[in-house]
Amino acid sequence: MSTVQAAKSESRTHTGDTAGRTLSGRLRSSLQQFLAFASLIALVIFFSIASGKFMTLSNISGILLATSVIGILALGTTFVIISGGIDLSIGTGMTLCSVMTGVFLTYLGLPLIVGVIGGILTGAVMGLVNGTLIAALKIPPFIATLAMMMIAEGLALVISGTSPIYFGSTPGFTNLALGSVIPGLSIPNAVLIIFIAAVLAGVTMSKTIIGRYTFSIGSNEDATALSGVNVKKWKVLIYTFAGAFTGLAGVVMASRLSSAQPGLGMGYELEAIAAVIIGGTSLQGGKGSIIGTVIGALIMSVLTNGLRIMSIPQEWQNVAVGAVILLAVYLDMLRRKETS
Amino acid sequence: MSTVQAAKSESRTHTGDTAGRTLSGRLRSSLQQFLAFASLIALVIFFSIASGKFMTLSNISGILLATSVIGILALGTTFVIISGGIDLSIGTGMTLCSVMTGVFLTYLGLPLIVGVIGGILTGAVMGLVNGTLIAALKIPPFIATLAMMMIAEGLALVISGTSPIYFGSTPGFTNLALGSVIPGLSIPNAVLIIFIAAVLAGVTMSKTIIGRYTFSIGSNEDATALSGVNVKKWKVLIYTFAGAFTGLAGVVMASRLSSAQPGLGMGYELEAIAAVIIGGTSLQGGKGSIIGTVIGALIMSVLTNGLRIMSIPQEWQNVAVGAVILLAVYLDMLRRKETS
Amino acid sequence: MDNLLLNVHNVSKSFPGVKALADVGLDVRHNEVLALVGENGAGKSTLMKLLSGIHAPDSGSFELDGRPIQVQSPKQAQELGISIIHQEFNLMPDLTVAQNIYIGREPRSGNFLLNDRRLNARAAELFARIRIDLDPKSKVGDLTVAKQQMVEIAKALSHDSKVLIMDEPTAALNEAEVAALHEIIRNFKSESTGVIYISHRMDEINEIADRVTVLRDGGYVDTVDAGSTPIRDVISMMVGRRLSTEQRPDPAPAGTDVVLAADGVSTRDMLSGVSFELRAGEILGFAGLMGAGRTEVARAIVGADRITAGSIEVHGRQQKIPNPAAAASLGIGYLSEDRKHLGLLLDRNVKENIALSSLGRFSGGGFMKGKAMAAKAQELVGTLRIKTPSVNQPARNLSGGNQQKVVIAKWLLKDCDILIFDEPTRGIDVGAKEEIYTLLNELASQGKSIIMISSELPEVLRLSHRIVVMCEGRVAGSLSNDEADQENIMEMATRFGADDVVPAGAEPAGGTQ
Amino acid sequence: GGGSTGNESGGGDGKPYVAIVSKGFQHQFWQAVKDGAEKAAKDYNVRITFQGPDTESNVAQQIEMLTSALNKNPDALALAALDSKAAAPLLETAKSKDIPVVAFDSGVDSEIPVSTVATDNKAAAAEAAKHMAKRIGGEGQVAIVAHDQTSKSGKHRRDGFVNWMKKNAPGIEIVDIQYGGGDQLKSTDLAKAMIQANPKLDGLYGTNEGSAIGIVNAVQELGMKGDVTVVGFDSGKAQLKAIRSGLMAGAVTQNPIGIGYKTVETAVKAMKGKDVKQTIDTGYYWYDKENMDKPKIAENLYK
Ligand SMILES: Nc1ncnc2c1ncn2[C@@H]1O[C@H](COP(=O)(O)OP(=O)(O)OP(=O)(O)O)[C@@H](O)[C@H]1O
Ligand SMILES: Nc1ncnc2c1ncn2[C@@H]1O[C@H](COP(=O)(O)OP(=O)(O)OP(=O)(O)O)[C@@H](O)[C@H]1O
Ligand SMILES: [Mg+2]
Ligand SMILES: [Mg+2]
Repeated sequence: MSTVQAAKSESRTHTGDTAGRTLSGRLRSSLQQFLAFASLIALVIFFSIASGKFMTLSNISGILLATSVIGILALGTTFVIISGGIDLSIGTGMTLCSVMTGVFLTYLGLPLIVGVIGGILTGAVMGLVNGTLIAALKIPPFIATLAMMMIAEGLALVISGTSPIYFGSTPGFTNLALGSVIPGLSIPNAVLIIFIAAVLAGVTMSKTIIGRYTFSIGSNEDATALSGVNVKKWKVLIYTFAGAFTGLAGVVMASRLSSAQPGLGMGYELEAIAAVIIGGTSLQGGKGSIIGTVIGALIMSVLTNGLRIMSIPQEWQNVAVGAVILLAVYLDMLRRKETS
Repeated sequence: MSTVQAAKSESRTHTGDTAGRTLSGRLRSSLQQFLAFASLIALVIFFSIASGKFMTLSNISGILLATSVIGILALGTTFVIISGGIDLSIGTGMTLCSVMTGVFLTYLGLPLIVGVIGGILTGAVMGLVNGTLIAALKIPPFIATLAMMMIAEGLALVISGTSPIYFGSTPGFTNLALGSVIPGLSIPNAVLIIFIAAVLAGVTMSKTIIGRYTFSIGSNEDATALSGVNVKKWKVLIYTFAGAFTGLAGVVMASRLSSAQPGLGMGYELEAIAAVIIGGTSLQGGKGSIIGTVIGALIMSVLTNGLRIMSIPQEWQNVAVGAVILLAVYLDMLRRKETS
Repeated sequence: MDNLLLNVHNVSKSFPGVKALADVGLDVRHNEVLALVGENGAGKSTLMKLLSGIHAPDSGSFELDGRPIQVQSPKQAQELGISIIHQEFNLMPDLTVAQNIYIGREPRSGNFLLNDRRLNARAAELFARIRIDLDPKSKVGDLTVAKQQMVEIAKALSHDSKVLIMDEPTAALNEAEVAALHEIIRNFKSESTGVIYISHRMDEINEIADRVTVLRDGGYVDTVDAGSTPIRDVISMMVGRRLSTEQRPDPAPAGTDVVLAADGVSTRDMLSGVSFELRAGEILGFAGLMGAGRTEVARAIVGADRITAGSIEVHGRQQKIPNPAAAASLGIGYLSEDRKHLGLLLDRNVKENIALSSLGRFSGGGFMKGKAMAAKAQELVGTLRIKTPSVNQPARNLSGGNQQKVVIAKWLLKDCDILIFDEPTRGIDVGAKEEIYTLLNELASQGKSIIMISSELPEVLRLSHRIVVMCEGRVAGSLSNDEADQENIMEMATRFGADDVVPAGAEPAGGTQ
Repeated sequence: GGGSTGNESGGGDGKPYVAIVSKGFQHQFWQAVKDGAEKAAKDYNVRITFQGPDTESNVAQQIEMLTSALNKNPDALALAALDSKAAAPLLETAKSKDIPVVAFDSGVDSEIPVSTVATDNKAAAAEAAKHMAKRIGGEGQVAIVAHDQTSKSGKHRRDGFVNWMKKNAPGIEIVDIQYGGGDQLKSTDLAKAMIQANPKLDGLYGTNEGSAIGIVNAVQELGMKGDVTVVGFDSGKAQLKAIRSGLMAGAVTQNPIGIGYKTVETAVKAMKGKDVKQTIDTGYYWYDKENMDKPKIAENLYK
């Protein structure tokens, strides 16, 4: 098949927003979700067969827990990417948010809730800055957020004095991620949190005005502006909204490690972005879905966990992950050509 | 000035390729080069005043040496980015090329020149694979090269058995980067190599058919294809060509460290891409220049070196680098609005 | 005059290297359609961009209902009651039709929640009111150029505005759709509203316009009464000379040997069993309603779309054509109907756009022969009279029609034996059209074969030796030039009772006389 | 705190200047080394800068740091080489500039350094192995969460442990070795997966603070306190707490503060031309609930 057509069909298909679509469109896209989900299932089945240790309740909840941080980051970034942007600052930014949470709770001894909200707001503020740099000062998203990545990394070290901040003074904090509000069922709260976050993100994406403009700006920024939409304002909003997720990820991370670790974060952004793209969101903007991102994140963590359970040597794990990602995305492509 | 116009003018300006331009255009763009160059000069002047140790011959040649690896990587990536793609595999890919050079020279004891060419070809082959995944299998560049990044990282570890490979058996190899063919002047060869590489890249970009197609494809792939251009073929060529630079970078790196270090490379891709974008190349594709990339790479390494020479505490260095990048790019933006 | 709706006083605007408008003025009365005509690059779109707040004028002033206004932004233009259909689409391909039309004005429940049911209902009402056949829920990116144009029109009409500006709304439409659009406009204009209507299709002028304002080279020429002024006078005002527009030329007789033969060609989306033959030195016209599948036929032949059944013979030999590159190497070139997305490199300069298909010819040992390339481009800019400060001007900065000429130049340079032109004269002024017609005839007489897809029946009738009429992705029939006329073509084009045909009562418009 | 050593004036003030290029920066271990160095700097009234690459495998970054350090013409240079062969050309430069070089943390196989202030990672890891073997009674399954696959200290802390077991505890099987980059979160998920994969696991060994804490988190999250013996490396608040609470059996600590202090001390001596000991072993100590409060031990532990 020809370059053009492929390029077209690729660029045409897979609008993840569940808002009004043609019947065929709706069928197609739900089919895609289903099939993307299928390749996740395939992985799960494979690992279950490969190792009896994989399909245990505690390992599954382990996988979900491992998905939480990257997953929450990916949720926010989905908005940024669909709007045609990118955010490289989420990795170290998340760390800065953990550190600030530590500052609020341990240094300033503020109440738990304040610390949590403070951490989330820190993320939102970073998003606000990113958005302003990009929308108002017209700095390309890649470079603006790359700079923010470095700044956040530095600030996290400076503020924490390059040593971890512990939450001894707020014992409740650790339960935030690791406790379990549902009695009986041993699902850690972090899993609940990402689930709620995903629902929130999904609804925002498909049912609210901010989601609509996310798609519109990503699809054709100039045309959106010509239609009288205040693109500048909405872009800033989108980055701020996404930033709040970075903040949440930072809080969950800190709670899980019951400490803010200033040294972490670098590299998490690529994992999160990978999850988003494996989930079928296009870096060209205008196309994507939250459910896709969730599936993408799960594929990533199932893969890592499974390979570890099989105790594949580390160096081969990278090779395997790379290969599987290629395969998954390639099948996805084939499928879209079919369904388109 | 309305959003639209702003958006437009941003997306319009700064066609860096030196091929034919209107007089005003030529003036403008050379002005841009000049001014981008100016902000580099500004940095140099600042650091010279800030620290007497900066403007010494040995430090300058140190800076140029430090630019060599990232710079060579950035040169290749410029082609990929102008063609509308991206290559995240250059960092670990470079490492894989160092390791292969080690295999050729140390394990197989082949002659120097063979090892060098072997290393470069390794890069070209990786590029060929990337190009095929992207052009033929239609896998998005970001995800294809992300996967290759992991695969290359793994393979480098596997092939080297996770330990460095030394070049004891080929003593000449180290001189490749650190020796100095120009007697008297103590400029290390690595600097000569990147200079030659830059000229080669610049000529290819502006004077050859591959450069022409690089811009066309990046500017509008569908239209290029419908014009009867075999886009698939040319994309593969572009990635392969770029891959050769990754190979060269790997060889220089190995020679510089007189060893192939399987553990490094991750993160270099971001630095290289940053250099490219600071140099005024747009991630949207279709716009950019080699000279810009060279300047971008120099800005990066002058910055890092200068801050170290000034003994700025390490945690503050990141903050400073980020801030300066923002400033530089912002001024660049302003200027383009002026000149456009 | 007291009953002026919109008044423009000596407006000037220049761009780097170009004076687009110099002291231009015009006025629109209530309840009138003012046609704005002029050659490609005369300054029409620029003037409209000033009115809609995209560019700011260097000098001059506007009055709306006698009150002086300043238009800083598109949003403000809307608020003032000025809505515009731009010459180039401004749509979000990934959004649905309804989402596109009401972007920025979405019906909400509460502050943030969207109410897409109301949105689609509102769109449906709109379509019913203005009698446009569109599905509010279909994704704009999947629509044909023609349907996308309809979306733009619906969008402009959805703001109930005072002044409605239409910059070549019919360029992508065929006769029936044009008639429908005129109906819409007549319903729109009222005691409180007026329309500025830009078109290169002269037949429309006396169809729809009350008065005509003529621009030439960024300057104001005159405003005349549409009814009482013969078209040819308007034209000569536009081009500054008289044009002899003969009704039907007698093109050199086509050869007999078949150079291209399609046999039962089908595609998954659209075509079923399309067969036809193209002879050496022949101009084969393709007529049909929007969405009939003419573009698809072209795309299928050059390998841009996959063929699911049937075969293609080139010069008597069966060929597999996987992609346009292969087609090009067989000497088949395709000029797309969608110049912005599938024709031009907007950010690259005129020279590179013209040379794009022929780069091989301008390179030796991989190196470009820049001078030769520039020279050839310069030559074609001359022949086609492309209005541009230089061959180094980015294509984006050219006027719509001149952009179209650049795409044509690209294929003239490539020098194919078989040329498929999809809407080649879209957006091109009358004078230039005549030149392109002559050009096509020359090519044919040189023995080249041309497939000419056009939504302008008069054009098809004028140029084609034979005419293939398509309907619903099938060939409804083919007519020789002398047996063909608008009526029997329209009859064939609707043969299979196409459901997306625009309401009857829209009688096809007359040809150029 | 952070930037205290950064001397913004970038030279000039009369104090002699010692440039320290370490193997790392962000890890607590290296921060402790830095603290020791700063203390010595105060005591001997010299100015120091302390820099280290982001990861212990980023040899190239360390070479850049070394290069710019040399270009500052320090009165002495202290280097914890990630790869001494890679650093060799620069050591030559130092020699030609008569800048005395002190090697620290791990040796530099080269004639140039006037002295080496180091501890033997392999032996320290063996010590950890010894105690692990004792705790699990000489037989069973053990797994390792290591912090780095390519760096020398990463390898030595792994191999020292493995080799001791091979030699002295045939009953103990090392079932899995994986690498978490010292990233606590990654190490946690890593350790959990290992425990899932090897339910009969008796012991887990972490090769640095991050790895050890990762294991501790894993054990906690899986509610397996007491089911597995956890042995760690280095110290740090969290690790000390885990040992007190019995989550960890104990850990091996080197003497980072001592390393930092002795390094600067030796450098000062060297720059003043006094003769210095060829090698200064700063040693390592096993510590656990019982002995961790003894001053001899406590002084080696950082928080
Ligand atoms: N953004 C721009 N930059 C530079 N020149 C421009 C720009 N926009 C328009 N021009 C120039 O201004 C002149 C008028 O352009 P305009 O689009 O108004 O012509 P037009 O009357 O609409 O022609 P057409 O009938 O082909 O659409 C042309 O010469 C064009 O090249
Ligand atoms: N560029 C394109 N790529 C893919 N499919 C297309 C394209 N253009 C049109 N189509 C599809 O082909 C069908 C027929 O549209 P097409 O444009 O071929 O009809 P047409 O006869 O050329 O009418 P017109 O060109 O006047 O719109 C449409 O339903 C549309 O979905
Ligand atoms: Mg126009
Ligand atoms: Mg068509």
